[in-house]
Amino acid sequence: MSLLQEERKIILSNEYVDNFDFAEVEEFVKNASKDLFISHHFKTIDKMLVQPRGGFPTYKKQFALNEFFVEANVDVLPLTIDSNTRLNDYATAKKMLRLSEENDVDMLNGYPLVNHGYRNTRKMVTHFNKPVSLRHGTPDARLLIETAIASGIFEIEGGPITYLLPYSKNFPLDKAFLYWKYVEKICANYSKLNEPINRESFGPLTATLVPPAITIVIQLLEMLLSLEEGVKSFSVSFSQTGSMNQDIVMGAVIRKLSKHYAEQINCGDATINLVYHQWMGAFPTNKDFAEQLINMSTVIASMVGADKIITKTREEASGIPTKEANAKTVANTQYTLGILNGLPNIVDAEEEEILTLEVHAIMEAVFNDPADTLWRKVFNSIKNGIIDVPFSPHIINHNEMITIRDAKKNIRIIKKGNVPIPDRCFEYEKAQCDLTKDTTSIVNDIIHDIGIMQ
Amino acid sequence: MSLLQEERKIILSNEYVDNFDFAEVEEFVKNASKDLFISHHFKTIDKMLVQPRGGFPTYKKQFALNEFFVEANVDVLPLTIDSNTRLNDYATAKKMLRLSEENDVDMLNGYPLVNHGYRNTRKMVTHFNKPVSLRHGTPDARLLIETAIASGIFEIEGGPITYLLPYSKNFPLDKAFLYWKYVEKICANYSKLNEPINRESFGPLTATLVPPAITIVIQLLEMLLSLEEGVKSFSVSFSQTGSMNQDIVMGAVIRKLSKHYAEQINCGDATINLVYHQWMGAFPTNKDFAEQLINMSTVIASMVGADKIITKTREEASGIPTKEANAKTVANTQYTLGILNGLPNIVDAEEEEILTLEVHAIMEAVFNDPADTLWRKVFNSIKNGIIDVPFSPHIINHNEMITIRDAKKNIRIIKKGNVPIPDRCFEYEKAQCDLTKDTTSIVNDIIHDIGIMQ
Amino acid sequence: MKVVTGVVGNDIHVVANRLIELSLNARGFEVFNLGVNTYLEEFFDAVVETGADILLISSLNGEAEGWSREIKLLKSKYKNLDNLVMMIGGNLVVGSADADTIVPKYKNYGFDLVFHQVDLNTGLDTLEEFLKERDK
Amino acid sequence: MKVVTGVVGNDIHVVANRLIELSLNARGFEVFNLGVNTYLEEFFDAVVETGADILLISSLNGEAEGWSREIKLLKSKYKNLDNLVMMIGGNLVVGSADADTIVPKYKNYGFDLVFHQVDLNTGLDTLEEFLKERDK
Ligand code: B12
Ligand code: B12
Repeated sequence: MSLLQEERKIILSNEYVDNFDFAEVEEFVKNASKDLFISHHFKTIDKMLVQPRGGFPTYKKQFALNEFFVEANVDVLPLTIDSNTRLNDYATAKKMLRLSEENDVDMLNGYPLVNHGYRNTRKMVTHFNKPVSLRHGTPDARLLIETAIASGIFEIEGGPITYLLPYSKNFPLDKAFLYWKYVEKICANYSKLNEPINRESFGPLTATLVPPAITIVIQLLEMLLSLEEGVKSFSVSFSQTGSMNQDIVMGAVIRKLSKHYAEQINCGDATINLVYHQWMGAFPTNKDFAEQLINMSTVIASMVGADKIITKTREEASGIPTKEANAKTVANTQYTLGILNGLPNIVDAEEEEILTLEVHAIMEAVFNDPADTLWRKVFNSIKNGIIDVPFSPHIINHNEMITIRDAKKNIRIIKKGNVPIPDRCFEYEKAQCDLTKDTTSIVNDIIHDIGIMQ
Repeated sequence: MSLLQEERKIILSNEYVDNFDFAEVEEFVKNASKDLFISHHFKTIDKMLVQPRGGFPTYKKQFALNEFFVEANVDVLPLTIDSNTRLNDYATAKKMLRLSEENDVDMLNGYPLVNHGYRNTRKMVTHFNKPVSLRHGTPDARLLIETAIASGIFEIEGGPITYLLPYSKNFPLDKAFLYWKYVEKICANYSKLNEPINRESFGPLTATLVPPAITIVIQLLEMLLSLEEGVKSFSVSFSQTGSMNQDIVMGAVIRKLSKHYAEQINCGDATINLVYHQWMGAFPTNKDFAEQLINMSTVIASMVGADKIITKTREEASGIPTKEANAKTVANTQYTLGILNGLPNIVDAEEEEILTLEVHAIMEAVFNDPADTLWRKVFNSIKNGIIDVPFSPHIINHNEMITIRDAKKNIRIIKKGNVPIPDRCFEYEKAQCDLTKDTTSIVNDIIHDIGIMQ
Repeated sequence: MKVVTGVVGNDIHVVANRLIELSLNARGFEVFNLGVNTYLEEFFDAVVETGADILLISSLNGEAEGWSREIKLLKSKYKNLDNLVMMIGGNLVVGSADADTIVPKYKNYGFDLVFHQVDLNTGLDTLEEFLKERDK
Repeated sequence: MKVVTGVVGNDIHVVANRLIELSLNARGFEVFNLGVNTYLEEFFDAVVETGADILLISSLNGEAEGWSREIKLLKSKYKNLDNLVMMIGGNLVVGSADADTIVPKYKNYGFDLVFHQVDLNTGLDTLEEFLKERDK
């Protein structure tokens, strides 16, 4: 029995788990409709795919949500997992699921996939025959991903860095790398049977003043860790920065560099897609304004040339959105994509150059770490602050980097901590900002910068 | 008594008119608050001014509308005139106004300014102390403009071409030129007393597949006819074409050429502003979609760098908008302008060159007309089809030019009629389109192209 | 069959009018298009002159109601218009209202077929149905 | 005056927490920030250790209610917390509800000051008022 098989056995020895019939699952994946594979849609459809967010505890409510989405002409269905499952607490999830089913009140903030099991969930997935994207935030997602793929869910979001630094305070980062390595392997293996399983990284991170260079480096590293294991379809992603130009520059650089680094490790055959998240930071409480913001995000996504857009709703600032609000965003976004034509070709050579230099410098520093494997190099680089994510709640994160917005609302690095931003770039970043102000005004600016969409 | 004074007397000898006290009116204009002059705002405010559309028959309802607008943070108040007044049919307007007042049902599609008179209307204008823009569509607007300025309305939209070709079937074009010459003179005269009265041309024309070259030529000619008479503040305008890139190119070319042609007649001292109309063609009946369209228009206006934007509402397809819907657009547009940052700098040199050549060629043909004055040259050029406006209902218009949209939804000229489009440009325009189709398909394409936002 | 069409009153919205002419021609009608800005007398005069079977009036800017009130009176002054099929479509009120209240009102003004914010082709399909029924 | 602050439960929304620390410092409080993902015991332990006057809890992801139910029981196990000012703010429910129903509920759980979807500065102004009133 291979090591992977042994690990599998351990994961599955869990009283809450479906009794896995791997032969049957393989058969299912082999013969599954191509329509279930987002990787197939990326290849064959020219328009930007639209994917909302959403997950409800019961099968019935999740089914109803999907019906609403299909009615609104969705391209990719989401399946958002509840926070107990994310923490592998299937016992609580089970209890809350039963309460939700009995009382018709939602006692979970997402779909407890492990408890529902793959046999049930597969019925829903194949019924709608649309690609489903798994959205969780789980550091140890091994069982979850086994269950997801067996259910017909062929896109898996997340990664050891992007699902940890923004989502956790204490979970050990080294373990996260190993657990995700398992996920990558599973995805790679199943990818051989039919169309590839698509892996997607979570570029928004903390959605709060994260500078493009940090986001891109993390996207590239999670991509490399995934391709290394044999994944053949990967999506890098980022969320609206607050500056249209910075978004466009980011899009251009991330496309160019993901191709470049994939080729560096001889994985040029993998397909790399670009995903754009509508504004992920603090939303306006005025719901009409929220809709303006959402529409603007769609326009920018088009200018960025994203392959997929992940949407928000007018209710973002108030609480978990209703299915009506969620479906409305999908319909509106599809409409906007249809009427938005004649996109200009935009190139900002100077900004692209600065950003490219920054990314290369950080990547080089990571590669130069003396550790033996890539994941250990990355681990060390986070630990020693070569990679530093503003507003991460995680104890391992350095929190030394400080960013503010310049007059055009581009996010700029004004304190770099241990991040090896080249001198020329750092001077450029600072030159865009007014740094003559005193500390109190700069702090006030940061508070203001977080709330720019409000 | 000067000729102008005589003309004035004739216009005023009309049973529906206020008894004009010109000395008092001059005194009023001289001492009027600078806040009433949009020309003053253009000079002193950096942001794009937001102006809705709107006019109700009764004083009371118009007042209430303005209150809503102010609440929504409007920059410029509109006053849209009803269609009877536009045709100088004050008798019908009076009857319908009375019916509207008595029955609380609107029997007019705008504010019958002449019937209300300047004494009343001025109370409203000075009460709100915001610049008001007069929107009508009147070929003979002499009385209307006298009344408007006396009321404190210091921006006058329209012109002999732009208010005739889209708005009338039979009104004699030569008369329109003469009537508008009067309007320009009046505006120029009053401009000497305080800040300049701003004149604005109506660039949307029929809002239906009008090619950029035609729009720009007409904007430039109305600008020249106005500056000739001494107007010192003029706004050229156009409406969303359906292609973002074409809008941006149009904005760049019209800015450059309006400056150029103003200088040619030694009027370089006049201020030329750029106004952008949110989509003016057929709207979607789905009101949520209409809001997406409106938001997208705002984003494009920002990319065009307009000085003012004129808004639509979610109710455009259904009928005269409620004051609530109208105010909501204003608030939404202001919000979007506030959050839209980091605009890229976009230049499409080839498209700009083609368009510039086209405009120059048509302008030259107009100037080469043997008539003695500019207005007669323009008159002749319209009559003989050197200027040809698609979908104009006016009998004088040639209707020989045919336009369709290319794959990127740019409006392209595929039949030029008598319009002197240079060969190179015409070849370029046609090369963007698929002209191998048969006539029926092309007609179907045109129908489709009219409805692209639906 | 002969159709007189145009846009009533001071209304100058011409786009639908151009499309109506195209569609009627495509459906095999003989079309007399008076264009925009056409007054009631002009419509009836043209019907009489051409011997039209159908009068198809458009209104987009909200004026229709003001004019329609005068139809009965005016029509009574003409002879031989009893078989004339009268239809109207477009935006039939200022502001908005729903078909349930608008249609009966306009039928009362003397129209056989009334289409408030209805797509042109739906309207013309209904016209053809109507003619078939009547001629049975 | 001393304040213990943090985000309750498994909630990892850290942005408000960072701003709260800045604002409290700027207002002259001595701040002990436990950060996100802080359980009730940790809060009370810190209050006892530091001798804090105020406990300021944030909750953003909707977990607050589940935890708050246990406050009275837990607090009764500690001594000398009678003068502790307890305040909570952020998004105090899953989904949405209005302040009229939320505030009394949380007062009942043992909070002196409750701010559902209220701006931070408004909340801290109210806190300062409250302290002034109490110390009169
Ligand atoms: C383009 C436009 C203009 C252009 C017109 C250019 C031209 N000469 O044609 C300009 C800018 C000049 C203009 C001016 C005005 N307009 Co205008 N205009 C529009 C707009 C945006 C689109 C109209 C259009 O071309 N649609 C495309 C065609 C193909 O569709 P359609 O006209 O709706 O026709 C369809 C149906 O109605 C139907 N149909 C039409 N007739 C018939 C008949 C039958 C029998 C049937 C079955 C069907 C049918 O078939 C067509 C295809 O499906 C509409 C709003 C909208 N619909 O989005 C306002 C609109 C029609 N205008 C309006 C108004 C008020 C005016 C003005 C009076 C004032 C103003 N706001 O400036 C002036 C008109 C002056 C006058 N004397 O009439 C209002 C009417 C309000 C109402 N009814 O309550 C509208 C609805 C806008 C609004 N919400 O305020 N307008
Ligand atoms: C950014 C963000 C994230 C980031 C967080 C990064 C990080 N580590 O901080 C990411 C993407 C990782 C994230 C994850 C999740 N999020 Co989140 N997130 C947001 C978002 C968009 C902005 C939050 C923010 O930073 N605001 C800026 C700060 C400055 O404002 P604030 O937090 O609202 O705080 C203000 C006030 O509340 C007040 N305040 C706060 N505390 C106190 C205390 C007192 C005493 C007073 C007076 C005032 C006060 O002062 C602040 C300034 O005015 C909000 C929605 C929104 N508000 O727009 C959702 C939101 C808070 N998230 C939500 C959820 C559900 C989650 C997830 C559980 C699931 C998911 N959707 O992925 C996970 C969380 C996992 C977990 N264990 O908690 C929900 C909560 C739903 C509810 N309460 O019903 C929201 C409302 C979104 C939604 N509509 O679904 N999220």
